Amino acid sequence: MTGVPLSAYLVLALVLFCIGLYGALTKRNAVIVLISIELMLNAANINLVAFSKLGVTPSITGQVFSLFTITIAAAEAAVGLAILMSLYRNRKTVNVDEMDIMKH
Amino acid sequence: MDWNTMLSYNWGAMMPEFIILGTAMILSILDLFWPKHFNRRKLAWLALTGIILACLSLISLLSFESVSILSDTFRLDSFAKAFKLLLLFGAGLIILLAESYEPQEGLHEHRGEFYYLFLTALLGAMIMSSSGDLITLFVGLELLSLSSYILVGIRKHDLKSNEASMKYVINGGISTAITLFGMSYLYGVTGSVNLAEMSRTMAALTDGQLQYIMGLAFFMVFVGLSFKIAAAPFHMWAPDVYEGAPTPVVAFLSVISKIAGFVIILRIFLSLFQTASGDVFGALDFLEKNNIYIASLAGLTIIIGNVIALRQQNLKRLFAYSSIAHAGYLLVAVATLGGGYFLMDTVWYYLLAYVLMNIGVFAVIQLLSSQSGSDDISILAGLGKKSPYLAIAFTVFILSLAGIPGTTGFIGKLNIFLGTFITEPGHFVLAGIMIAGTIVSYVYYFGLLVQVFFRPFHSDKVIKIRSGLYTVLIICVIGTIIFGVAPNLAFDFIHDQFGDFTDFISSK
Amino acid sequence: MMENAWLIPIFPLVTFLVLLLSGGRLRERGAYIGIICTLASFILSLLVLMERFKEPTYKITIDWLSIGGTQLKAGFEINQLNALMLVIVSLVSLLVQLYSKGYMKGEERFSTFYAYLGFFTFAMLGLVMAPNLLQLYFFWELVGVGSFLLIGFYYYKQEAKNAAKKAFIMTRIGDVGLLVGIILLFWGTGSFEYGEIFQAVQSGVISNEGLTLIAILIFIGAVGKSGQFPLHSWLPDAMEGPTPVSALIHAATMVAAGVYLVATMFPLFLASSAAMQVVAITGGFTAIFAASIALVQKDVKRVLAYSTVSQLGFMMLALGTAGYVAGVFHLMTHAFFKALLFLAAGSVIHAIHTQDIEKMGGLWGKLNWTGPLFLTGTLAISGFPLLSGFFSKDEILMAAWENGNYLLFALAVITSFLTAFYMFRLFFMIFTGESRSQVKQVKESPSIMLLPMLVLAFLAVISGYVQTPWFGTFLGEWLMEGNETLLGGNSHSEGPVWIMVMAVLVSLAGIFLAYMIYAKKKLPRSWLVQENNEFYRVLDNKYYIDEIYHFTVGYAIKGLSLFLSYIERFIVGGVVSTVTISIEGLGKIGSKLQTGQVQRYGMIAFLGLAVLLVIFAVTGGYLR
Amino acid sequence: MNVYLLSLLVFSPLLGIVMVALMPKKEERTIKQFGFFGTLPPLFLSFFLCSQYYSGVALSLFDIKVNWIRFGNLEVYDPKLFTVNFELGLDGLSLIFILLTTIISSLAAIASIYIKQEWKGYYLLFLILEIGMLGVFTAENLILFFIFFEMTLIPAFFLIGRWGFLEREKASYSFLIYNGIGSAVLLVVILILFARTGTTNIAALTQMMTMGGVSLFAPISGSMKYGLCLAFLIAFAVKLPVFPFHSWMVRVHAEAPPSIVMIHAGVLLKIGAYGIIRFGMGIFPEQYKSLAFTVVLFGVLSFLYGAFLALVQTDFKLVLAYSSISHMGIVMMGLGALNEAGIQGAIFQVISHGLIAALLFFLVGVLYERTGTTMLPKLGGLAKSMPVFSGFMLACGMASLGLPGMSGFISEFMVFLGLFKSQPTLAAVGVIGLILTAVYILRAVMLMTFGKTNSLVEKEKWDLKGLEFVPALVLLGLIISVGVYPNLLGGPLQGTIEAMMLALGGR
Amino acid sequence: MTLSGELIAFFGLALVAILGGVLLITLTKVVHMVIALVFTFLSIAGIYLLLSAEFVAVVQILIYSGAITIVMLFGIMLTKHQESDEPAKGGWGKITLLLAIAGFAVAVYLGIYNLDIPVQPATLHEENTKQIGIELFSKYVIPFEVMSVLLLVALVGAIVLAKKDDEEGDQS
Repeated sequence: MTGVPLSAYLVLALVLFCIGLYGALTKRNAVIVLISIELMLNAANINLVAFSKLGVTPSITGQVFSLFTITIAAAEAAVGLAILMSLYRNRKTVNVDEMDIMKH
Repeated sequence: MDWNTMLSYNWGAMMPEFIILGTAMILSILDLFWPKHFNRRKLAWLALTGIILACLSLISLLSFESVSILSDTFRLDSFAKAFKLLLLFGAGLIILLAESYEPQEGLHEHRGEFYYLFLTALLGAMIMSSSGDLITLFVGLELLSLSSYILVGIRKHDLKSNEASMKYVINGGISTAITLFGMSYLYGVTGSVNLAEMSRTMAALTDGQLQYIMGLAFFMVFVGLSFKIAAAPFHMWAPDVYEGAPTPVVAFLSVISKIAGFVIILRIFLSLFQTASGDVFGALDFLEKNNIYIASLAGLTIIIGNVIALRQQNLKRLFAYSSIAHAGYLLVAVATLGGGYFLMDTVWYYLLAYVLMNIGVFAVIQLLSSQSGSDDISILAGLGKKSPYLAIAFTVFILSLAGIPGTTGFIGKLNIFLGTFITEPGHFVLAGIMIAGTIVSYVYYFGLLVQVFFRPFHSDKVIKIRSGLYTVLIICVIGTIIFGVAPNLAFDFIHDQFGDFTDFISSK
Repeated sequence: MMENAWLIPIFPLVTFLVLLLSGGRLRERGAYIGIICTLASFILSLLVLMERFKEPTYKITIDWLSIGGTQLKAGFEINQLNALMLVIVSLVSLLVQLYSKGYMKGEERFSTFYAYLGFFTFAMLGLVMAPNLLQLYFFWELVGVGSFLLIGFYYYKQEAKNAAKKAFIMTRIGDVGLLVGIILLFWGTGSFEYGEIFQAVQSGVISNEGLTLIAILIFIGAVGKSGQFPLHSWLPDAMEGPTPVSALIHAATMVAAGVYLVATMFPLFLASSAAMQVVAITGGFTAIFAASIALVQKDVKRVLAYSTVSQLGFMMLALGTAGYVAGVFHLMTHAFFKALLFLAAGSVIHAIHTQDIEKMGGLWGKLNWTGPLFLTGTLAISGFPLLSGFFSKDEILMAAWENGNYLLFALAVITSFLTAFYMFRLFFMIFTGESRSQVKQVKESPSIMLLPMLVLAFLAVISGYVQTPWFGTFLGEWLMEGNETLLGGNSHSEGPVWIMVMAVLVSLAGIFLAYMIYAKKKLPRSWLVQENNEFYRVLDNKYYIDEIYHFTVGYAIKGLSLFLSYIERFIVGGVVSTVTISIEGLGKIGSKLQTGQVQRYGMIAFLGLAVLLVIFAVTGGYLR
Repeated sequence: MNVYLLSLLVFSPLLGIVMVALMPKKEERTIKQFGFFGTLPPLFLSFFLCSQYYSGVALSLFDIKVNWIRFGNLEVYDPKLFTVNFELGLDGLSLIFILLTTIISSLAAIASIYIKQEWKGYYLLFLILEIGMLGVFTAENLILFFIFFEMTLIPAFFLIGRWGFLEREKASYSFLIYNGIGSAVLLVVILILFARTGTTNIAALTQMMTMGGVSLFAPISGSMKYGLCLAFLIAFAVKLPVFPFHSWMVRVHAEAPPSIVMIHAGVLLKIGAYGIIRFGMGIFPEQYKSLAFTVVLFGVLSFLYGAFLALVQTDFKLVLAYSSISHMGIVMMGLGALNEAGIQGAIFQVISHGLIAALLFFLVGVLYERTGTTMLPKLGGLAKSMPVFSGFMLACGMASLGLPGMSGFISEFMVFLGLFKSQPTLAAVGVIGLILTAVYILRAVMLMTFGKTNSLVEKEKWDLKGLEFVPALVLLGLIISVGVYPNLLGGPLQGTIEAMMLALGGR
Repeated sequence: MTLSGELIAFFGLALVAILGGVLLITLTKVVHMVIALVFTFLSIAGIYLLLSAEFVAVVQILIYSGAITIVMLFGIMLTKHQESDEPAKGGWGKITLLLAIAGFAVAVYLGIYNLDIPVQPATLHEENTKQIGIELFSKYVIPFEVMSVLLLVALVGAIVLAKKDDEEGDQS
């Protein structure tokens, strides 16, 4: 059975990770930043699932791990958004680069 | 898996966690149902009771052989016991701090939430310290992180608090992602998430490529986790978050969260990388071969923490940098692995010292800043005249942080140095950086003392100390001095109870 | 008696302590304590001297300082030379203290003055009695301090202050040389004790060059103390002190210590002909050099001071030409007549309150006692026949002649001419001609001042007879007794008779010339040189020695100090501030990076990761 | 009893601490009295020890050793490994330093009458400082030594920074940082030794470093020994201080309250010399020997450098500060001479300078109290208004420039005696300093006491009085007694020096 | 490498996923960005299917493409976003970031581009959900329970932070 090689999935994950990272570090809108972080977590999930099937000793554990990850990511997104809400209520902005009253 | 197998596990070993969890639940329910006018401050005592009970149950567990539940997802080994003790001790002190926390604006309407979020965070940290399973560790880490994100932002009408938590969550998310990415590779290389199994696989690894990936994973996990301990390169959030967060939360972040960070780093690294083969011949250990990286990061952390602290005018920021520096000192121990003889007791002792002195300092800061409504270092001015005992307590903490003999901080540093020098070749450069950093730290630490003793005070408001804070101060002062003068109280305890932490990895 | 000789210096020390602790409450009564104590010392010294005529050298020591296995000793020794010196010192000191009772009358810090005198006497006696070089050095410096205190007695006078400082520092330079010499000698011979040193030197454990070096270093000490060229210039300045002090310290005792030192260490010098040469040349040069300056000075005490320098040069010359006895002999006679001269000069000053000889004159009749006394001293120093100076100077000329160094001999002869000339210039300027003084009522000094002068005058006249070509060379024989080989010299130098004749003629010529110019005024004062002449100016300014020092050594030290303080500020301080600035700069950069931009934070963290990974990839060596 | 005597001595100032601490803040007189009384127990105990020594009791009887800290869990190898004991001990050398400490502390406590505020804090810190100093000189292992060493640092920091003159904070910082660096270097050396040998006991280390012992861990290589020795020297050179590490000390001398400078110049600086003798020379004799030239070189440099700079200062305190540098140069020269004379001279110089500097700074305190200045151009003619003071000043100046009959001479003489044997060239350069010393001391002292009376200092009845005579007379008396009969001090030292010479391999 | 259907599917999905990511970066309107990312999430779900992780794929679709995206959109709406997200002009910063990402990517790529472990037969796709369930409730009970606490925390936290306080409501 010639499937897609492991490396292909890994490279895909890597690319998505990098994109997510770039997004998280450059986008001004905090929502996008949060969602970019989700993308990074997703990239990790791809790794986990790929290793789960094509790794050294295939096992279901990777998939279980990824389920945990997805849940955590969701929770994190929720908390992140909640924080953003309270911030927005006080500051009326969602731009991360305007959050700099504390520095140096 | 049937119910009987379930019952066959020694759940008693998880008693402390259950107690904390239960307390958190009770608190949340009480908070929900108690009338609004009810002073939520009283919940603190309940939380404290929970922590004390957990502590007591943990102490009763000390004599147990190491217990493993559900293929290591929970392990009560000596490592876990030792560090959970620290965590619970620190948490108890911080709860007392929080009880006395009276900011000029903010917390009152969410005091209840504060306590149980605090307990869940603590639970996360405890899970992190007693699991031998990557998934559980990760979940514990996230439980801690999520709880602390919320804690940081809990003064939600405070601009700084909002901003701090936003920064914290963004940086935390990125760090989580990086950590997870690294963990996914670790899983890939070993095909398991059980640390013991992984360790065996990794030790037997001879393929260069897999070793390389292992290395990549190592760095990702390390950098990701360095977020938790606020070490370079992932330290920059700390000053801003510390500045914005409520003081007890800062104490929490700088103490509990940091301990938890070290716990997980040690867990993972000692389980996995210390025995992992460092080259294709399996002749070298991975950490042995690559400790230069951790060492450089440790050095960098020390330098950054101390040098930038020099310029700080805000107390919380200053202590943020100071805590960065201390993370650096501890990383030195990690990087050198305590020279092979001094790792665990060094880290444990130093963290104990750090708990005492840092919580003490934050107690003083909390007291002063909530009275003056400012965090500027000038609020310390004239403390020596106004309240000499408070000033002396503060001095003790500062001296300990600076590593002056007679305090725990000194013995802690001494232990770290022993580890750096005992091997051949010794880590002289690292030790040099550490010592230079210590000297630079004198400048800002003693700058604070200059404020305390040499400067006149501007307001002669009488300083009122709540009993909780009072207790914290007394415990911290006494601890700092006692463990500094007679460190063997701690050393003997840890050696008698935990020996050399030999049951660290071996699974049943 | 000799075993109790240690009491001799103790008496003056008691004076010092008592007067110091009494804190000025004794006022002029302090003088009695001083005088009584010194008298006790003097009597004891005399007794010791008497006893020493009969008995051999007495020496006793105790352990003073242990250095490892080496024990350094302290104690005292009574040999011929220091028995003699004890008497001279205690006598002169006694006389000066008597004199001061009158001279210092009315002085506010009268008892302090006596305390200082006591201290000085103690130190000088201690120096003389020292059984070893270390102890000698010990008192040597104390003597310097005594001198310093006395010169600076009028502390509020700027000149006194400077003179005291200068005296201390210039002698200190010599002292350091001496110290180094002593130390080297110790390492060469393993001892500080005279006897052991001389034995070791004789047995030749030290190389010739080493000996020369050591001898010269020791001689430097003597040069400093005895005001020899080039360390002479403090001595004339020291005349800022009270006049009795000049008589005691800067004529009779301390300055003679240098000569005493060379005499004591004579065997060492003898072992190195080069060192002897240096001593002789320095002495000879100093003699004529100082005499020439004395020719034109207008301050009576300065003339006497330069005369002292010149006479000390004479003594050095004598020692340098192996005239051990001659040197010591002249030391003794000079002590008497120079002390006399100073006291007499003091008496004059006391009478008319000036030291400028241009403002004196015509005092012969008015100061009935002082005049003749001064004349006695002047004659003695000029080498007028049958006075003490005549005999001792004659010995020196003989020694120089015998040594065969004719140039030095010539220098000595010329010097004795000059001596006679300037001394009589002084005498005539003060006592003859008409009065140029503002003080109309000139009063003779009280008898308490005259008595010491009389004693000294008596001694100045007769003390030469202990060593004459005609009545025997008692002094020389006694000094040499038991030490002939060591001292290597004769008890008496033989020379052609014409030397003595010539010496007499030369000094008479000097007197005559002075008479013609200053008394009879037959010759104009510009007969020799014009006042505005270059040569005259050079002499008047003492060969510009002070200026040269000021512009060379003084400026060099000051310059170096300033240079070093720049180093202190800019280099030592600079390094420190560079470090602090760079650390602070680092902190500044670090905190600049902390922009408050959360994405920046994440970016830096990630950058750190990337760098680590890249380095790992490049150096890890895992991938081939 | 004997066993506890030393601990009793070291911690006896605690009595005073408790007494002072119990006093209400405002009780100026009582606090001052109690503060002074607090220094008496150690004084008497040290006298007692001294009398015991002179009556022939072996000093080793007083040693005490109690297990204290055990690092690591290495019992499997050897239970004694990485154990730090609380061990105090005495030998002739430390006995002398102890005496110096107790005497000067008591006198400085008297001199503290000029402290104007916050007496309570002052005396508390003062007494803690004394504990630290006493501990330093009795500690038998390096860690203990270091702990006491740092224990002197912190109180001194506060004493300087709180009660000093105008620029006090800067001075205290400077003090802290330089000494911090010095002690950091020291700590590194101590810990390297500790980590590599598992012990910090001085005797055991000496044994191991000279004879070579079996090390369980990584051994200490030859070149590392050089490094460690050098680091010891540097650490203590900062404390001493030696050019170019001196600038902190100048500030401290200028800015600290005079009574603290008495302690500082009198005892604290001496820890540097003590350390070099004990550790640099004691533990690494071989290496020290080959570094001796450098030691002497820096000694000569400091000697001359300090002297030249003292020449141009206008503040008397600065003159004294540079003079201290210069005098500490002599110590280094002696220590580098590597023979009995030199080392003994160095120790003498340490003691002697301790006494002289203490006296000088006591006088500075008196002067400042009366005139409010120590600037030389503003002073002059003090001999008129304060003749006794001037007398002491002059005597002290003379002592400082090494006048025979005073302690300074003995030490300088022995140092040069030793140095001319081993390093004649450097010694010859060094003697220039003797002249310069005379020049700057006389310049400064005479500018103050001689000359025309300055309007600032005209007031009569300003002279020393009452209690002020005690420190002045005691110190001058000691200076002179040592100067007149040096064997007083030389006796106890012989044993230590002999042992040292043996280790250095003969002379 | 033969071109199998699986491969084509992979390439297609990968392309969409990456495209979504790229669009996330390049688009200017915030809502568009989120929508673009939905495609990515969906295609990742597809990838999971290819990896015989059906359950995970479903969860992915439900949570990411569904829940999270919608929550995010709500977030955007609630915060009255500026329509467009103009990236700040941070020239050097961005270049450094790109360099760092490039370095990171290359370093990791070197490790994985040819990492092909011999495939061992695994039966993950058979009763995938059951396998997961068994695993979850036998081995991973504890993390699962901790997870529940975590979700509770998130819930409480979200309420605490996002809730409009009464008094504030009155003010506004």
